[in-house]
Amino acid sequence: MKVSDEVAIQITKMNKWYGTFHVLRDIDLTVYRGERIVIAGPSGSGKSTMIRCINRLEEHQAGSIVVDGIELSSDLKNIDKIRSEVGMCFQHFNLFPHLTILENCTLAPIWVRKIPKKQAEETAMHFLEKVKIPEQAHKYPGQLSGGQQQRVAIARSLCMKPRIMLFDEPTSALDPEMIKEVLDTMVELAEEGMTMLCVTHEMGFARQVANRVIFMDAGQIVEQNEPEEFFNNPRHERTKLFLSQILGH
Amino acid sequence: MKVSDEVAIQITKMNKWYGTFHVLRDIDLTVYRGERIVIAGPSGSGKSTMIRCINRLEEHQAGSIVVDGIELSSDLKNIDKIRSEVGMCFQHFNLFPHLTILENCTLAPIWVRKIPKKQAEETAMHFLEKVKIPEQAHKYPGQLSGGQQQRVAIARSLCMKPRIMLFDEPTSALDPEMIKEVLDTMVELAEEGMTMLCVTHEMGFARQVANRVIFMDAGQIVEQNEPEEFFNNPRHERTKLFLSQILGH
Amino acid sequence: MSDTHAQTVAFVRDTMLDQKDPPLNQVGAVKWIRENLFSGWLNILLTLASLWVVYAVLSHLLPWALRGVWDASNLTQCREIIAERYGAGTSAACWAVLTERWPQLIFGFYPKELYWRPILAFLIFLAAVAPVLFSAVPRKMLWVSALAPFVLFWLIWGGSLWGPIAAILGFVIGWAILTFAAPKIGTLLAVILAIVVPLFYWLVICGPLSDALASVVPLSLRAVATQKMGGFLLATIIGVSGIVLSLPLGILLALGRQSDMFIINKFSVAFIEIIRGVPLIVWLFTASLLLNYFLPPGTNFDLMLRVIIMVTLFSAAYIAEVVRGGLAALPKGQYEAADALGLDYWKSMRLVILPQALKISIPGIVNTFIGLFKDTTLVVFIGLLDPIGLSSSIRATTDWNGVYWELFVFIGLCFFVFCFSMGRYSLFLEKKLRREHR
Amino acid sequence: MATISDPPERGFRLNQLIFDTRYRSMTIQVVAMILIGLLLSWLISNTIHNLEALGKDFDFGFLSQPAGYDINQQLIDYNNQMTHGRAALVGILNTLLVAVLGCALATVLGVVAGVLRLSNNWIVSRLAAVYVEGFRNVPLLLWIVLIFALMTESMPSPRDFRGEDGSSMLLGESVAITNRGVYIPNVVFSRSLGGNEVAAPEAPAAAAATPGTNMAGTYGASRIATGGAGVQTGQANAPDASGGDAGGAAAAGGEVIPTSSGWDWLLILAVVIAGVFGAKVLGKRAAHIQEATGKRPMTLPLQIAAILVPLIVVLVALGASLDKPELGGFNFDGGVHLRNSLIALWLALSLYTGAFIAEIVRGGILAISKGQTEAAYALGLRPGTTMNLVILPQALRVIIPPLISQFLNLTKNSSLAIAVGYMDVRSTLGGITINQTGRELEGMLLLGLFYLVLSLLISGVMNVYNSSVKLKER
Amino acid sequence: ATLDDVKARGELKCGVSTGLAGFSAPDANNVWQGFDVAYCRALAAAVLGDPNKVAFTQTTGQTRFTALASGEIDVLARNTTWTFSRDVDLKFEFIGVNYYDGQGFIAPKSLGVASAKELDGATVCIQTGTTTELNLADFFRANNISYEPVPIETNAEAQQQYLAGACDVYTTDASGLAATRATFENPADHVILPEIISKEPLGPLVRHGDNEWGDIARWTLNALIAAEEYGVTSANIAELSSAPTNNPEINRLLGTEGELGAMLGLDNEWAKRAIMAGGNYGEIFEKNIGEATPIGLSRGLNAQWTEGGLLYSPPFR
Ligand SMILES: Nc1ncnc2c1ncn2[C@@H]1O[C@H](COP(=O)(O)OP(=O)(O)OP(=O)(O)O)[C@@H](O)[C@H]1O
Ligand SMILES: Nc1ncnc2c1ncn2[C@@H]1O[C@H](COP(=O)(O)OP(=O)(O)OP(=O)(O)O)[C@@H](O)[C@H]1O
Ligand SMILES: [Mg+2]
Ligand SMILES: [Mg+2]
Repeated sequence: MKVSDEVAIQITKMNKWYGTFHVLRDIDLTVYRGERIVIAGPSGSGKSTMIRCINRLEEHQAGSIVVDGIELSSDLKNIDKIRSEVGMCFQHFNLFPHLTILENCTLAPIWVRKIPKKQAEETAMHFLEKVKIPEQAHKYPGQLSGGQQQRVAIARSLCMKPRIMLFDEPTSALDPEMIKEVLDTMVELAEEGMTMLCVTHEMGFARQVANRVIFMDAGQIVEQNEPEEFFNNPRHERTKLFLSQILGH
Repeated sequence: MKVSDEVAIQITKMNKWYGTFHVLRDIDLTVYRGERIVIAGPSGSGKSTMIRCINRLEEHQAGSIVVDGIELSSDLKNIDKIRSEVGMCFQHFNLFPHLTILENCTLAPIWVRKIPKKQAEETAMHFLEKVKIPEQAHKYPGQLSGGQQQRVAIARSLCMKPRIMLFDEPTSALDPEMIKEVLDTMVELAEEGMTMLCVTHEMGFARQVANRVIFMDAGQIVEQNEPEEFFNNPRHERTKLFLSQILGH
Repeated sequence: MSDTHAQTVAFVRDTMLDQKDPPLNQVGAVKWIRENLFSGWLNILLTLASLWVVYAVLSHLLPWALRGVWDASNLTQCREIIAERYGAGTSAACWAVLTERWPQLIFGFYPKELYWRPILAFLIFLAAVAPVLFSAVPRKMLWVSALAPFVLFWLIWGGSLWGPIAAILGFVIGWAILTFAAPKIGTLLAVILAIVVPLFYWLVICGPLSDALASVVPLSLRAVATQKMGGFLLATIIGVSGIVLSLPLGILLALGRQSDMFIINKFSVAFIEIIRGVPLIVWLFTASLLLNYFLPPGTNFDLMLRVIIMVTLFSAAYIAEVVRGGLAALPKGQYEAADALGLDYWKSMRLVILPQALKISIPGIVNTFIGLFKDTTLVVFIGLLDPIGLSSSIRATTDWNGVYWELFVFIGLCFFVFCFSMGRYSLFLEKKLRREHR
Repeated sequence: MATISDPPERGFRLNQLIFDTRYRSMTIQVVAMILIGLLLSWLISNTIHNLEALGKDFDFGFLSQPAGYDINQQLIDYNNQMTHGRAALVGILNTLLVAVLGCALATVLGVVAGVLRLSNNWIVSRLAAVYVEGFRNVPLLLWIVLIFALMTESMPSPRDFRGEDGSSMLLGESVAITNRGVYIPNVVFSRSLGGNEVAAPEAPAAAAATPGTNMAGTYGASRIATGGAGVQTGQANAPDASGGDAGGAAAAGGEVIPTSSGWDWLLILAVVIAGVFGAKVLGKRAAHIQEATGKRPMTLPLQIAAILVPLIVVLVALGASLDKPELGGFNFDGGVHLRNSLIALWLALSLYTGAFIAEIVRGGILAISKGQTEAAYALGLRPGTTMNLVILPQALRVIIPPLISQFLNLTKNSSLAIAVGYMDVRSTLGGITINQTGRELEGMLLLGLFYLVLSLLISGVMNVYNSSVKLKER
Repeated sequence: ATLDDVKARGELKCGVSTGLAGFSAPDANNVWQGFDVAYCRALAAAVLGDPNKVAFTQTTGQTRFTALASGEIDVLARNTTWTFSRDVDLKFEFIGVNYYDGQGFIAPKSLGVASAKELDGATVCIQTGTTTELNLADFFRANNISYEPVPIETNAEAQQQYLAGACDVYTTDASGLAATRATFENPADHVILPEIISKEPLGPLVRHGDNEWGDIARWTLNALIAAEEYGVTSANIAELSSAPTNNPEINRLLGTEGELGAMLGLDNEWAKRAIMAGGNYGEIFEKNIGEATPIGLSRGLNAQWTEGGLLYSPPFR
């Protein structure tokens, strides 16, 4: 697991408001290519919002976000470019129920990357094999279990060959047996050196693959550290409290 | 925990089809009064179907089922008699959401057994105390946790003073903490000598209270034995495979 | 930790940041206007177009409505007043027709000195539906709902009080059979008896009995003939009785449609589909032109009653579909649990299934009612004087010949207020149900 | 083991009819059957007795008697000497016409209003809401009457077009909006397949005097109305305009009077269908190219051309020209006359149903969770592509079934034509015919059957659609 | 029998139109007024002794015959044309003519039309469900000219269409035309064309088969007409009926001589009450539709035969 010096994401003094509610306050974050960052924090602390700002599902109102050297502004072209570089997995998978698994995976490559269908399907099958469900390619999402669906969602993002992957609580809607399937897939991804930002409460996963854990509270980054240090030796009061709750049971 | 010689349920060469699909094949089973039987088996093996045939939620097409000396036929009177002798708990509790807990428990005694309301309520309170939630009597099911709801469901069945209780995966829809509450209640029941048939994957429960474990696969009873023998010394290949999976994790 | 960047690690915030106000252009009216009205050229275009539409409509409508004349005894006089006030050729409303005729539009030809009766009836009606529509109202009030139909009937039509009382007695008999005889003779038989005996009672005994009672203790209100009812009173009577009467029939049809008994199922389906497949106006013409053919020679009851029968059958088909939806929305487990407890079909329906299914169906029933209420305007084509019919009659008098918009505006507004609020209510209920279901 | 006592096989007992599930349902059904039978036979015997008492019989012979009344709007040839059956047919076609027109416009209005209601432009979404609530909560009948009145009151009458300072026609003197309806140009052909009349040079006025005559095509849109003379009186028979060889007459010299016949319109329809088909093929080809190379060629202009070019060619070949309405004696002559009754009914039905459709559309779009859009955006899809490939296919499944039942409602509501005197099937068969012949029973029966068959057809279509798009689930 | 039903009910059920100025319309006090209504009141007075014991049922052109056939009403006094098929085929009995009418046309003066024969290509408003549309078809067919019919459901609407210019001419019974024109803002701008294209004898009707009831209805109408002929008015009727006069017809009519009432199954003062209800035919006419009213119809054909009209009551003997 190597981390280069190249900067993948550079967030500077980013602020965001919902109406008058200040959700994100002066976020400063630099992510290097190949880093695997886990973001933790209590509910409502702004983790999802931050992640969603990175591929412009939400608009930030102050500060700057530079992804892969492109600054996120309201310029549509930049947004398109960034979105095709950054893959995202949602808590509720959000597969397209009217398309087969294979079609779900080839949709974006065909229409965004303008790749011939045949080639797109080959790529898709490749990634479906990687997430271990090639045999489901011609079923519909409704026919799969939750864990399988989430793995399809990951494969769907990978088909766009993104350089950065964002995960927003990818396992929290799953039954315990299925969580493992998905985490395994993510670990595998991490081992291949994908740059990853992952909001999750799976602390086991954080220990195993993250090289940095970021703790957020009340819209701010309160603490960040290597996983070992973070778990064994939290410094901020909020972090200690949070960890005691999370690891308590 | 004593088992008498009296036959509670006698199933002979019972067969059932769903359309052309043969779900239950030549089931032979004799349950003695006071026996506590756990039924296990892979998903789709016909466990639920068998249990549901016993109180005629499903109709069998060949063979005979005799419950408490009454043969289950299409005679409505017999069906009514058997149903009021046999209590049943479902995986999803199926409490009536528009009635309070107490009303849930007194409904059948009042309308089926024609017991005066007052007396029915006393009985109901008695059983609610037994399942340790007398204080919830005037709430509605929606206000209780899953474990509490399942205990109410058990109390509701008990209010009909059934001689036989059927359980269909009573704990599989519950969160881990709640499973224990419900199992405790069931253990207590078992100790009082109630004849019980229970479909469950809780092998701990099986070891603790069952005096027979039945293993089903593909619509047939593949193996039956005392729990100790069953777990330690399974004989059939299917049983071995199943036990390895179930106990594996 | 060779793979970690030293400079990125180990950040701990010492001072927590406070909530700040967003930049000025991100809040308040400025932002609202920018985002809601003028974001992008398409939006600007739309905004301008809409403003123009609003202006065009209001600039015509407002002066006309506001300049309206409220006191004049006929159209000519009204036109003179307008010409006098605003100059000849000004268009202005003659609201005077409403000042003079609004009681007629609302009550039809109901005797003026008896207006209190429909008004009281309406209040009682509101009280009666309250427990059905609002779960906060005490359940005891349901008794009011059960008795209301008889009281309302008596209040509106008048006549002897003993008629409704004798009619109620039929229900009491049915109920008594169900509760006392059922254990002895079995439910099915009891149900049949509970239907047949009251029917017999109503057809044969009820009339003489109430006459006899009336001759002993005459308790009566002045009778008002159906021909005297018109306007919104008529619309409400037809709408409400249509819905109320169609409920039991609709429920039976819904159960029939869910039944796996072939004949009953097919009969229900056929009934529902035939009724729904043909426009209401055709059914109304059937009521007015044909119903007498189907009844024994010599029977003949008034048009409004025939219309109510037809409307009842019509809305029963729609209610059946609504209730079927409610039944289908119940999880199968509820049916099974009822079975497993030993409840028979009718008991499980009455105690477990229907109370839940009907609750889910209330929004749908309210919507059906709105539709029906609007459709009562169709009775104008068979000669009943609903609000629209009355407006034609009013225009047929020499005084108000030629008055047009004022009447329609009034009628339209009345319908709008009523239907809109009912619609909102059913929406609210749907949302509430959705919340509770989660 | 205790004894298993096989219950003794007893013979059939009577109480099994009630207590045995196998027989019980049979019993109930037989009883129900008997009751229903009794009810029906009671009704029928009452009817027979009543008919007898009134001295009437049950006989559909009246359908072949002459109707005696005129119908202003005819899609097929009709005059008052034709039969009641024919009049009913004219009414049926009129019903279908307004239903089809209404469904089309209601869909457009509904989709537009539904989408506008979701617009983030406050004032636009408010306006759409006002439209939706206003139309949904006021009886349709009132709207029909209001719109009808609005059209007659606020539009100029044809005589206002006379003189200098009168109203003027729109679009280059080709469209006249009057309080009798809207006159729009008709397309006529100088080389009509149905054959053209040749005006003898010395008597051009003769042809003009009977403007309706030469337009009496067997069918076609031009028959929605013919110029000023909608109703041909019995004697003024139109010459039979069929027969393809009559086209040769054009060569016979003299001035050719442009006309249109059903054949022309059939040909045009065929060409348009072929064009649409061609456009589809082009679209398919584009999809193939995209599959192969990844690049999707621009097809929209080509597709439009595929439809338009053949159409234009055919129009030119037929010698198409516009027959503009002109102010004649009392009315406009020539062109197509869309009567007020049709327009008012059409508008009111569409606006009313459109309001319901708007809610359906809005609901359908809202039913697609925000997550779908976000997922599509996160994959880099553009908003337009997201709409086409992700949102619409899903929303349509939600929208179409209730949409079709709205179509059904609209069709049934078209029977309110009575309010504006539009001659639909209820007004002809179920109105004047019944009234003139006194055949209520037969007439209403036929009328009911017509609507029933129509709605069963529509709901049949709906069921087929529903089962074809059902989402696959576990 | 209908008479017994009516007596038992204590109320006469009378079918009228939903609203036609001068003939039947409710006023602001919910009381029906008009020429047709007056006949119903007279009949009620004759049979029940009280002109107010009438329940008016509104009927449309479509529903009127069924209402009568089904017994929903006892008598239909809605301006209905007496035709062969209605009398014979539809099984009704017209009991006389209370208004001799004919179908005519009204047109704006500005149209410059002097005769209906010049109406080639005109747009014509008609009320549906009446004989009017059949007459119209016949007329245009006979004259070999074309027209565009605009069918309308009610008179009020037809009138509005006509005024707005949505049709060139409006055709209906001449009485209706006059009534309609009377309510216009500028009646003088409209002409009633000279052609009367049909005979429209309007009269009340009852069901076939109940001849006693038919007789009562018929002779009530005749009594009103005869009263005018003999000069019996609501003003002098009290005096004339207090003692036999020297005109035996009047005496028989008013019941001071003979037993005509008993023959009808009523008492002897039936005709007196009928006349007192609203006056004799002439009075009713003048009060509701005569020249002094906004309707302003002249007697024309509806004058007594002695004055050149067609009203001719058979003798009371
Ligand atoms: N669209 C919105 N409008 C207004 N407030 C919002 C919106 N979305 C989120 N918020 C608020 O912003 C805050 C941060 O939300 P966010 O979803 O980022 O939290 P989170 O850290 O992801 O929490 P969780 O662990 O529950 O997902 C919360 O207080 C939330 O209520
Ligand atoms: N109503 C039905 N119609 C057709 N097939 C059915 C029906 N109900 C169940 N089955 C089939 O019958 C088989 C046995 O089902 P059953 O529910 O008894 O299995 P089970 O052993 O209880 O499984 P699980 O552990 O998943 O509850 C399954 O293959 C199932 O698909
Ligand atoms: Mg979140
Ligand atoms: Mg199961």
